[in-house]
Amino acid sequence: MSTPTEVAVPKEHEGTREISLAQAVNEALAEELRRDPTVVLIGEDVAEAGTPFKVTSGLVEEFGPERVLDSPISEAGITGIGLGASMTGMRPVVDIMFGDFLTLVMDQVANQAAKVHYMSGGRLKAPLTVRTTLGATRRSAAQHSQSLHAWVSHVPGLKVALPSTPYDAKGLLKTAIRDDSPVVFFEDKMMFAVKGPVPDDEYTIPFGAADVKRDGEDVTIVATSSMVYVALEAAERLAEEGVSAEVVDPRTLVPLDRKTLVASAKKTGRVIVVDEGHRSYGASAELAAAIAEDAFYWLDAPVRRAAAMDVPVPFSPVLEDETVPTPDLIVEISRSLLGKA
Amino acid sequence: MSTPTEVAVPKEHEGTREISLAQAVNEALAEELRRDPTVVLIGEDVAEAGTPFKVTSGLVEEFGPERVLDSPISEAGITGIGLGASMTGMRPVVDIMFGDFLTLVMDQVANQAAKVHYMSGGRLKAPLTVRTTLGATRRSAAQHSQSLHAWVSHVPGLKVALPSTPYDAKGLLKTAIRDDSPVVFFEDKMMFAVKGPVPDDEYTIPFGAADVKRDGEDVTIVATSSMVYVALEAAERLAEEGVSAEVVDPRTLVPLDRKTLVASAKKTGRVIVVDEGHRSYGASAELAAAIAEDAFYWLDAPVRRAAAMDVPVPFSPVLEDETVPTPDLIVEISRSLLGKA
Amino acid sequence: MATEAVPAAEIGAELALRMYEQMQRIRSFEEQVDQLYRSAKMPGLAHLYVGEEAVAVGVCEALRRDDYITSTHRGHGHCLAKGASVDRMFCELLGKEEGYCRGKGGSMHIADHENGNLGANAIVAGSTGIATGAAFSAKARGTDQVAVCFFGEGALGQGVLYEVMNMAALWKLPVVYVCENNSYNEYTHFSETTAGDIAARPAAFGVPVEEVDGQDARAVYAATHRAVERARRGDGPSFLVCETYRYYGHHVGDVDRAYYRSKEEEEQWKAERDPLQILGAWIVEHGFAEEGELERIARDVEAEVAAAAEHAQDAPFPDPREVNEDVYAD
Amino acid sequence: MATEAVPAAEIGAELALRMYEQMQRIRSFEEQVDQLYRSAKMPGLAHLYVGEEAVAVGVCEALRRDDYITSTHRGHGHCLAKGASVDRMFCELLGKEEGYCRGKGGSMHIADHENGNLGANAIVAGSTGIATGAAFSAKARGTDQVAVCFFGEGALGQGVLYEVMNMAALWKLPVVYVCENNSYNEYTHFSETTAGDIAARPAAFGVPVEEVDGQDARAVYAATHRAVERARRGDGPSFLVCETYRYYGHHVGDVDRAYYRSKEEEEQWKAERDPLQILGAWIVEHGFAEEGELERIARDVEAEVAAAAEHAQDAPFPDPREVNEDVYAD
Ligand SMILES: Cc1ncc(C[n+]2csc(CCOP(=O)(O)OP(=O)(O)O)c2C)c(N)n1
Ligand SMILES: Cc1ncc(C[n+]2csc(CCOP(=O)(O)OP(=O)(O)O)c2C)c(N)n1
Ligand SMILES: [Mg+2]
Ligand SMILES: [Mg+2]
Repeated sequence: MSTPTEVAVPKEHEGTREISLAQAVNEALAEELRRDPTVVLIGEDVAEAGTPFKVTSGLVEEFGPERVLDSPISEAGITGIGLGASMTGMRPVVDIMFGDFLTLVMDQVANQAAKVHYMSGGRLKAPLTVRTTLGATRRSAAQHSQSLHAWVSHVPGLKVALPSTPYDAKGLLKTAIRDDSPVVFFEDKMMFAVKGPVPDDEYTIPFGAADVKRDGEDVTIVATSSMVYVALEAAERLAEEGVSAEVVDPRTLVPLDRKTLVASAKKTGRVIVVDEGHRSYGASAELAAAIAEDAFYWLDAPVRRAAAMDVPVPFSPVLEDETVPTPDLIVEISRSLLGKA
Repeated sequence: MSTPTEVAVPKEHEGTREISLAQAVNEALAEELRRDPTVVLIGEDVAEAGTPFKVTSGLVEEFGPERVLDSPISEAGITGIGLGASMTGMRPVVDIMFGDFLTLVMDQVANQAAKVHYMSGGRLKAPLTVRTTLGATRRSAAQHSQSLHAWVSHVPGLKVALPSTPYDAKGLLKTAIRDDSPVVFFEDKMMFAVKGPVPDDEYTIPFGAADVKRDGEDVTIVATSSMVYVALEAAERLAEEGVSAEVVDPRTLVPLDRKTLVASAKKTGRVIVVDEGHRSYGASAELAAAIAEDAFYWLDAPVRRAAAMDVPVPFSPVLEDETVPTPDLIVEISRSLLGKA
Repeated sequence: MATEAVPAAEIGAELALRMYEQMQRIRSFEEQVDQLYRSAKMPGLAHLYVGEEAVAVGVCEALRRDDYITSTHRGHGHCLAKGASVDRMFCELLGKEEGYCRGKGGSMHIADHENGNLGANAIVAGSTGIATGAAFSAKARGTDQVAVCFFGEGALGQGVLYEVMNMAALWKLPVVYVCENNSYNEYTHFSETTAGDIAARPAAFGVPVEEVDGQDARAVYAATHRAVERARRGDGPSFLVCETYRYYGHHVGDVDRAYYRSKEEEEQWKAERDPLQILGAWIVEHGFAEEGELERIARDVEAEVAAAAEHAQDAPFPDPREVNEDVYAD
Repeated sequence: MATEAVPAAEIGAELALRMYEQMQRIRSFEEQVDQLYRSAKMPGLAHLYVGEEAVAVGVCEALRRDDYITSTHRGHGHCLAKGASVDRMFCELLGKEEGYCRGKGGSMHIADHENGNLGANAIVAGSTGIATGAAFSAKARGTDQVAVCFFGEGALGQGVLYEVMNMAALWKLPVVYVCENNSYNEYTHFSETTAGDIAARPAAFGVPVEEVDGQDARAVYAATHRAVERARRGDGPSFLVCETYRYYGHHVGDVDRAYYRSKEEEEQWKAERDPLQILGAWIVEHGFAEEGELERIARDVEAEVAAAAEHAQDAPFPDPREVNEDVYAD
């Protein structure tokens, strides 16, 4: 992942602090645990260890082992227990250490949590939050580097958030926990150390509201999660070439703020979608297809996709680095879209 | 699902018979069990019961309980066992009764089977075939009606086939079993009774070869699995209106025969993608995006998608029938594409 | 269903007759469902509970209304035993608006949250996590509610059951796992799919087990009562293995069963271990009621069920526009 | 690694010294890995096997080259014990072309099919299905090969383990499940995650269990030998619970461990239950070799390991264009 370019926080907030994305997530969890006694956190090594990423450090000390629970290595089991608790008055946050382990909870998430409200004719609800990770380039190889957000985004009944900044992460996670529907929340494990401004005062960010991370006129770069930084860096470089790129972050894939994406596409007439999931049958396909559907007559060129290569993530750095979108690639695609290549 | 229109078999075959898709699958399994002693069939009620769909009837009688095994209700376990056997000299076919239960085998399929060959630097292989179902309108409700082929199509290392005719089903399943990579094979449970011509002589059908089920000039309808019949019926009706629709069946989503799809799109300039998976983040998004990428300058209108509604599949017939694409819908979309609406 | 759980000791006339009536209600309901299927008046399929009535009723009579249950694809009996009304159930089975799920769930997904039924489930063992989580919730919220998890012996093949039992034992959750062993996983005898001894499994995860005659409502009631008391006391989970039998096929369409079980076996269970006969005989023997009284109960229940089925057939379908409502809770 | 399995009775000089050398090789290898990490010469992380050497070596010495093993995230020891060469392993850990997986697998995915190692696995319990399937295959193909499935006690939390053990017992598959109980699931003591008694679990699924001192290579060898004989005879699966300990952190980056285990505990295991010391003492005691001889083995192995590490650092990376090769086998 490339180093972040500064991303601003909406005016309305008074003071702000620079904190890491990990701290922002930690604050969101702490604040919700504080304000709502029905919130609990369940996961492997989430208590004393604070997770391998140290994201939940300090929570068990403040809220105790009844509300911050170290679980056995039973992803399906803890997700099922979180679901049952959510159906009976609790708002559990289940921690799935690596997004790759979603493979183990798809039944609980897709067949159970996603469908409970609908199948019961609206009588039962499942305010469950599943926190997990995505992202490669950590030299963790094929089973610890996947970005599987497309799977859950394909399941009606689930909401899906993938924040790119500490500000978005905190505001969206608080919204996720308070949401009455199940939410799958993705954090890029390479972004935990990324710092950014976060308001001193309390706030939440609504789902379904894309955020324009940078205004531009010539080309639209729709980017998710850490790919926002790749897009912003590409935009910087393009600026030097006199190309004005707009960077749009959907922030939630479900619900999707189609309006903002399409508006930007209509404005610039050229679109690149950047996502770290595999290219084929991935989230980038839906974003590209949706934009092409609604902005077709405004497009000067086909919507282009930049996504993870369609290969299992290799271990060797020289190979792994080939598999993810880079600022160079985005710049190159932008040039070709503008007929400058 | 609508009643099938006659679909022809390539000339090269001498005699043909009319058999059901269930019989075609049964013949493919029987022939491969006969020719290759390393082929085994493992699944719930696949032996004496012949599966709830009676697709494997007679196999245990011919090949015995060592090669046609009734398993416990352990989808993850049998898929893992099938995988291990495939890595050590066997060619197992694992039967996952309903496609909805793929939720339980995603770790074995996506983290294990799909990655074994790559992670081992090409030294291990996993010639495993996972047979399962897709398709709604059987009044089976939300957990027995899903079409989850988009999930596995998103995983590099897996091949994905979804035949629409008895001829394709037999030829593609034989190819799947002989393939040295893991294959997930989808059969629409509403198509098992559909009859069609199947050659008397032995044959296989290569992966990655789309089939033009009907030639046309004005609009291209790319349809998968049982949606091919919906498309063919729509094409019939359109013909009456003087509209010539081409129906293209990819037959395998991975590998995808992009060339044939794009060629048809360039010819007609108007494309509808019809798939029974949910619309959002589904297979139809990839097909639409791929065509829009390669045929953009030939398209007179945006590629349109017709897919399952983004809701869990409801039980009540009056509701369920609202959720799947129909010939009426395809005709309507075609008209609007042709400016006739 | 009991509002206050009655101590195991005194299974008096009231409880015994209520159990008899509930079992009769389930049987009549299911036979009606079979009729609806045969006369092509019900969409889809259904898995009948006939023969297993004593399990659902014996268990649910030992529960309070605010206790939770989770159910299975063979869930009509659990739903009725926990207090559901036959008319709204028929409406759900026929996909009508008045159904418990407004027709969106159907036979395999009926839920009745007012009576603590968190829903039937079409995934084998699919609700084991939900039930265990409901128990987690009861404990976390400081109530003394208990959760009962019903499943067939086929669910012993699903790993998630062991994952959640392990946590239920570790965290002393108030959950009672009720395994309805009717000997068959669909069309395969459980001995072909289940190694070792069933009772040893929960025990190995620190969950106390009791083996119960699932055809004797009083035995099921008493065993459940013990397990529920234990759970309310904060002593954690229990596991009941109830030996039972389904009289009909795996589902209403499974009529030719000779290839997987013999007519003799079926007849023997019906003749020697019918739960209604067993409880009925005990009731008469103890002078709690006379044959005639039991026959009257049966007639009344049948009339109630017939009327409800009629009502459901005449009831309106939901408005098709409801199809995309209730996907999200907000 | 033995080509012909030696009967448990006669653990003579040759076997004892070979086991000692192999354990020494694993320890030197892992200490070298730690150095590479600390000096930032290795990409990513690694889970060291130091302290657990007797398990991998005791087990693999009782296997034939054509027997299978599946391994875990903590798999270097298994891989070496089954016959892998240190240089190709270092190359894999550094992502070099010469590595066992041409750099595509890395530490958590090393596979060495020529020696029957079907691969390490980064999913806890992720290879339990594979190992059981390899045993299924051996039986189906009519060979007398055996499959060994290594996993940590944390894998007891994964349901799939119970699913496959059930089938291994039902189908009498030649598989030996080897549970390496080092007391910790990452940073959590197993007593907080594991209800009941570990040994009771496989037993409940009809799989015979033996509890073994995982620090005593001879004991592990003997127990494995019994299990393997049983499997080759066609008598089905077995389960070994090996009590052991990891000297280092969960992974190379886990250096501050005080919050989850005490320095005293670590020191005690190293001082009193070190597998090399235990086997070394036994060898000397029985006059199979003198201290000097053992020291020589250690020196030779260290030199071999150091040279291999050097070689790996100089070895070339794969051509970046290989990135999209090997996705499909055809
Ligand atoms: C995970 C899963 N696998 C397979 C099925 C298909 N199926 C439905 S019921 C059933 C048998 C269940 O047997 P058991 O648990 O004993 O319940 P019973 O039908 O005997 O009441 C099977 C295999 C399913 N619904 N879910
Ligand atoms: C399914 C799954 N969940 C979580 C993890 C993260 N993880 C890696 S190792 C580990 C602990 C494993 O403990 P154990 O099985 O006892 O093996 P040990 O590390 O002690 O050798 C965990 C939780 C994983 N790799 N896979
Ligand atoms: Mg059963
Ligand atoms: Mg451990």
